[in-house]
Amino acid sequence: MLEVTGLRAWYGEAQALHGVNLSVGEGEVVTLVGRNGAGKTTLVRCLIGLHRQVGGTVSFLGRDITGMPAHRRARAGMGWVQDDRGIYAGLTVEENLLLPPKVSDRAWTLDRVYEAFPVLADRRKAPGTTLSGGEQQMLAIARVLRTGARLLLMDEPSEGLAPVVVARIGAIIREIKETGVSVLLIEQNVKFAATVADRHYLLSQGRIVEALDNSEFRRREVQLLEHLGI
Amino acid sequence: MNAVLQYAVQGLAAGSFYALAALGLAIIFGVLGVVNFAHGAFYMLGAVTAAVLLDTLGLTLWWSLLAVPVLMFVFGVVVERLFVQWLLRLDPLYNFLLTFGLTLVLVELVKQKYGVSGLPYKPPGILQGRAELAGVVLPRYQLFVFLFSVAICVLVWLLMTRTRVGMIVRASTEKPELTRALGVNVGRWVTPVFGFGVALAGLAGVLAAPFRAITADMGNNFAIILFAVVVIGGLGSIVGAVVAGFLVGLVEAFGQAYAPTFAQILIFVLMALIILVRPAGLFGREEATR
Amino acid sequence: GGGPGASGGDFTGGKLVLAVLNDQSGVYKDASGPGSVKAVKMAVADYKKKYGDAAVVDDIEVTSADHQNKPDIANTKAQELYERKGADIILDVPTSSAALAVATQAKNHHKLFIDVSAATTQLTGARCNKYTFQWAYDTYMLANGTGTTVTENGDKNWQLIYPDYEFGQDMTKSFTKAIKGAGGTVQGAIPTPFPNDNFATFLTKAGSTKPDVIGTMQAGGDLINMVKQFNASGLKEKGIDLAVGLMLITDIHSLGVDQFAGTMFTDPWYWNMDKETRAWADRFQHETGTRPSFEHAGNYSAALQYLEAVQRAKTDKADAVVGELAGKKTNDVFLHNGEIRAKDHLVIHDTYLARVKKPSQVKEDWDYEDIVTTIPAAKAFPTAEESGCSM
Amino acid sequence: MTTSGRMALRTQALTKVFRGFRAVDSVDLTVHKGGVHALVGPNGAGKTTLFNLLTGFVAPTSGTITVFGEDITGKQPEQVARRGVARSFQITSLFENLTSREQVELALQGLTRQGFRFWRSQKLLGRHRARVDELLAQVGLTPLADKPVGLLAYGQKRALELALVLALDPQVMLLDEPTAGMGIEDVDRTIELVRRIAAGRTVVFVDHNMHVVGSLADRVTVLQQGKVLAEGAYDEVRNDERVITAYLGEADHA
Amino acid sequence: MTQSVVRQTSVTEAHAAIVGSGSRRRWILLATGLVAALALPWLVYPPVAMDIAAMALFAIALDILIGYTGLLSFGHSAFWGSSAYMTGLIATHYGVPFPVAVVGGAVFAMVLALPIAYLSVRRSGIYFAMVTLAFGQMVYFVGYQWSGLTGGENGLQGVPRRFFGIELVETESFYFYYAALPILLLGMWAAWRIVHSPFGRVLVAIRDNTPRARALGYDVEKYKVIAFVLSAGLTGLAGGVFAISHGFVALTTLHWTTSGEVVLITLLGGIGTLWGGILGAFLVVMLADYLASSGFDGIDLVTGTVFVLVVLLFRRGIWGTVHHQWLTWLQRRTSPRRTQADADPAGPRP
Ligand SMILES: Nc1ncnc2c1ncn2[C@@H]1O[C@H](COP(=O)(O)OP(=O)(O)OP(=O)(O)O)[C@@H](O)[C@H]1O
Ligand SMILES: Nc1ncnc2c1ncn2[C@@H]1O[C@H](COP(=O)(O)OP(=O)(O)OP(=O)(O)O)[C@@H](O)[C@H]1O
Ligand SMILES: [Mg+2]
Ligand SMILES: [Mg+2]
Repeated sequence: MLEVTGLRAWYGEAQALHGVNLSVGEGEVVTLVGRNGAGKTTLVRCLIGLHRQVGGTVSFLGRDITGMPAHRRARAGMGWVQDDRGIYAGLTVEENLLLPPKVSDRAWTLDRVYEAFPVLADRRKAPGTTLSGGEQQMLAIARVLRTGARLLLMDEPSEGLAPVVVARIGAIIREIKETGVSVLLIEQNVKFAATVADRHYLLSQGRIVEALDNSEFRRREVQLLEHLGI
Repeated sequence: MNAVLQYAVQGLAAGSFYALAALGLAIIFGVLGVVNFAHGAFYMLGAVTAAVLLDTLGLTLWWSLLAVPVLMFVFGVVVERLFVQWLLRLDPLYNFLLTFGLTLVLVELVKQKYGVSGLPYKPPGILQGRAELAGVVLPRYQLFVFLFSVAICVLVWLLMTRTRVGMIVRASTEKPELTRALGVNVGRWVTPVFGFGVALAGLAGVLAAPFRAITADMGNNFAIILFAVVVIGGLGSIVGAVVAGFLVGLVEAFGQAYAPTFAQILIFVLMALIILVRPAGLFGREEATR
Repeated sequence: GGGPGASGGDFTGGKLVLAVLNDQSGVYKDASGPGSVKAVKMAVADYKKKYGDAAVVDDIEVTSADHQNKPDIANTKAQELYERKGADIILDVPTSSAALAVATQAKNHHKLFIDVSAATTQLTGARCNKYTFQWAYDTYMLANGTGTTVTENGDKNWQLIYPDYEFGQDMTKSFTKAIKGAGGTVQGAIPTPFPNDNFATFLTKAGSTKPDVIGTMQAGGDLINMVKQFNASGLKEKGIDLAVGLMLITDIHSLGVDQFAGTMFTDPWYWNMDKETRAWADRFQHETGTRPSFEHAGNYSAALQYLEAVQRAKTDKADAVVGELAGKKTNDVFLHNGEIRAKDHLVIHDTYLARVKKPSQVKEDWDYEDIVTTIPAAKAFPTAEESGCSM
Repeated sequence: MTTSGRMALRTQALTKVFRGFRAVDSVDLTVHKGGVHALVGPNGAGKTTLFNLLTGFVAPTSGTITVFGEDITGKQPEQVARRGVARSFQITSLFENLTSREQVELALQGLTRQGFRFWRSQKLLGRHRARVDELLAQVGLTPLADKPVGLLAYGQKRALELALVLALDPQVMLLDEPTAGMGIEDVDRTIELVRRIAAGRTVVFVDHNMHVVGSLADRVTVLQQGKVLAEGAYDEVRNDERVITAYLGEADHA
Repeated sequence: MTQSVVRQTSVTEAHAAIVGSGSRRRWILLATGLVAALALPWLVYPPVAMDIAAMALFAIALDILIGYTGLLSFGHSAFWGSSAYMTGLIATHYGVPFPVAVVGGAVFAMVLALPIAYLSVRRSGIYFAMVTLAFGQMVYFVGYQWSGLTGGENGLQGVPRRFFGIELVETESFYFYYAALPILLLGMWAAWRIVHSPFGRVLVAIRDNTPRARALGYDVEKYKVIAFVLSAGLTGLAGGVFAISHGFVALTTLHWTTSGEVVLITLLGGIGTLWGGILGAFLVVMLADYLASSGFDGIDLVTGTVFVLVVLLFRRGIWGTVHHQWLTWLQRRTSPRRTQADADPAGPRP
């Protein structure tokens, strides 16, 4: 579904990504772990088309989308959950949910969203950014589900969430995975990552340093944690 | 008593101009985050265009009420594409300064073309008489201006809050990147909204044409009072702009009646009071810290 | 420059420099502006034609500067004109504050200044000086003419509406005096803010005492606002007249005669008064494409009389020229029964009470005024004692 | 009141209503001097709002707040800070254009009147140098001291956030999710750091990471829908049935 | 949170600190500036030179607010004009040497600034601009109507220029320039001091992140008010000199177009650069002077176009651009790597 080869990106003259290769298959959940500043967010911003990649290719659903503008990538089926959530202050909760256009019939209905996140139903008329940090995170996730994207790029979705909610998001990820949606998940929370993902990439200083499947990942958890900590 | 009523109606009529123009200002701000300094100039252009259309094509007020907003819309679109769009993502102060510069240019161009003394305008016959309402005699035209602008304000409010278009434009301006990443083609929406706000200012100008001096400078002072209006109403608020517009009209009228020398200063005093008591304006939102 | 003139006069730099300092871009652009420069050039041409080889100076330069209606710039430009551009005289200068600043510069530099377009009485009153002349009009004359004549013609009860600044306050005082002097009463005087585009409330208030006439001191854009709203208010139908303190022909032109029809005001000069004025207006139109305002004619007259004085004095030395000008009685296309009063340098001349024509009476473009009465020079202006000038 | 000497922070019936929505609802909270107090609860429970109330960023609808026996209800944020109450922000809030060093200097100067000296040179700030170095070292930012913060990664900014609070040398520290967005190693280091600096101070913090809560807090208050749901020692609270259903969930119990 | 017009410049300033500004360069700059200031009345008409110098201080004073506090005041004509009037009144009625009158005017401007600042700083960003504009207009109306004191639209005429009986200074613009220059230079030095003081650092912090500054214990409103009043005081110095130089005071000094003009000067010179105001003033005043006698009748056309072009293409202004190029060059020399600040011209990061 997603093929990335040799992706490079810069901030000014400082290179943030040094030739990243990765792939995400149909219905697969893949995490990207790495310590702060490894380049995870930069990578995702390149994928959704908001940061200019300088080298390498990205293909999505078999099409080369290198250089395609962001809104066309979204229409093609990419969904993005921003690390700082990106909730509109000027829109109510419900308007935040109504905003993104539907790109496939996998799209969640409002009712389904409200069933999964009852808090949002309670606060539907409130301006988006008056929600608590965690509520905003839920709203951001719900919003991307409303589009019915084929591939979700989620930048630290569990950050700042209560354990119950993290668990619910885990369940949602597993659920949508069943319907053939793929997820590229950025996580610091290794425990959580292990409960949902099929495969894992370890990013360090702008390079993929390891690719592991989930069982191996669990086995080496302690060692990996150390690696992340270095 | 009778006089009070009469002043009130006159105030509301004067407020109509403020309300209509402030509405345009508020929409442009709400959607693009731009405080359009040139709003007074667009108001002036509306009036001038109406006068020129009457003079050259013989278009009466009725036709001007239709045609001028359309022309002003097109003009607004051009201005947005040529200038405003490049600064949208920067600090709003840049567009404030840009439109300030545009104001100087527009006013000067009108002076060059149509002189400084103003243009003639003849109102249509039907509106020339006077109407009597509950013992109050009023120029029919004032009544018309009031009703017309109330109707427009209600329509616009519905459009902005009840339609998807309104929502998309609000989102696009707040977070253009994210909105694109969500699949909305942002560029398509912002421009027409600017044009729309400009059209509203132009409409206020057309309404003013039969009733006020049509000169290149007619928008200058108007724009400053307009700023006071939106500060009073709360800039982000569409309802606030309209309500404050009429309110300022009333304050002006009663000020003129009972403390004529201070009528103009009264508006600013009202603004100062509002800032003291409700810094966000009558209908403005508290800013959240998080 | 080609040395001293044929008749051997005494000229700095061998030439005579007339400078027009006015507003070429702001609100006075139409009424004075470039047209005044043209008028001064016409005067120079006439002077040369009249004297030919007998002229004391043949190198005459007309220069101009735009004060943009900013007194600061007027001030700097005036200095520069006198000091660096060799100007012997500055003409025109609309806007009272600018004119007063230029008057001070004239005094400091000992050079001439003939004001045409500014109306403040201070120029020939409290702030008068030896080198400054006021040529066309002042607020006293405007108010006095209209106030007296209209009252005498039967409109006894007045309401005055005036912008609450120096000009308006001055005018209102003079108006009140004139009205009372002619046996009328002032029922009320209502101050208004400036600028202002909404006069409805003021008109309601003024109309409530049922006066015979409402006198308005607004000017420019505000005057047009006032007249439009007066017409819409229905006061006209109730038989209430409108008299205007200061009206320029360009105001009538811009608003249209139908809106102003019947309005009365005092005019220092009108282009279509007689054959002579009309002939000059034709010349002016030929040069500029439009009919002259009284400011244009005033500038022509001021320049012409200045040149005549220079011819008599045979020098551009200011004191000598002032000596030639002061006290001179003269007539030209602008000045009818004119006198350059020696005591305060106010130029008095016949002025006119005018009424705006009805649209049906208008025969050609700019044909807007009926002259109702001629106000003789001696009655039109304040007496030298009243002006309070001591040089 | 005899106990007020031991009480660092106390709220009584503190309530905040946003346009009819009760975000904080009649909260009575008492934090003892020297204690490390955790505030947990589901998202939207009102934790950040409570912090905003305590620090004056939001004015309470009703109720009172006292710090060391002094009523500070309705005081402005800077006045609260001057009474020794410092906070960090849940969503990173720094001065994008200043370097880490400059920010810390600024924080050190915050409680002095130095800031008003518009007639002195900025070099005056150099007098804080030693303390700045120490603080930056504590949070591990020494190598980045002279980089404008706008260029730092998220985790690094969180660390700086902490340094700014420390710089105020507060008696009461309010930390809103100090470890959010940090890697495991950093989390542990932060726990260590907080523990170290907590000596002699009173700390109230919010965190969703139970590991952090468990290692640091000697007392835990659980909020839910603006109300206090439970309060007690860590072990007590985490085995409380109501807390498990409302917050912890069955899954994460390790 | 977008508050400041000048994100970018202070990032570069931060870098300047790293690069080390080099005191020799500073001395050279200072010396050049002084020589230019002294030579000015030889090169341009002295009254115009005086206008340039006064406008320069005006713009510099405004930059303290716009560039360093993130507050765009669109009502600074209120302080320029009110000080001009007060200076004029003092000079007329008390016959004191003009520097005394100027200081009196500046103090008056500060007193007037206090309530206006107190109200205005309750709003930030674009609101602040509008509120100050409105207050400025209010002061203008008061000046208009209070003609007993101000002379209304006739202006306050005949302001004397007393200077210890030294006649050359009192009558000749050329010598007056040298008598007045020290006042303006002192004002400029004060502005520089303010910006580079601990107080100045706090202003930048407030501009960048107000809530955080408050949490650090800074009484933000008080800082803003003080900055505003200081700026008004320096503006007042400039306005007073302007009044004395012209020998009269007109209402245009209070009009909002004057506020607009000084914003243009600041912008053209470079917001957040302080000294840019000098270049801006030079260009704008010279342009107005040139156009006044050029026969071209659309000065606003030019002013407006310059505004538009600068905002669109040239946001750093002249000084900002030069300064930036210089830093870039320095950095290239010291390290081969460029930083983000340079790669991203003018504008907040995503
Ligand atoms: N706008 C920027 N300009 C310059 N450098 C940047 C910018 N944004 C990020 N960087 C740098 O690029 C590197 C990668 O940053 P990125 O945000 O992708 O990391 P991350 O892995 O997402 O970290 P985190 O877990 O903290 O979110 C970091 O070293 C960071 O300092
Ligand atoms: N300014 C505001 N206006 C309206 N509602 C608000 C405002 N601030 C917070 N709220 C509401 O108050 C509730 C509590 O929010 P708060 O941020 O305190 O939660 P929290 O406990 O910190 O949650 P989290 O752990 O997710 O950060 C939320 O439902 C939020 O929507
Ligand atoms: Mg990241
Ligand atoms: Mg929170």
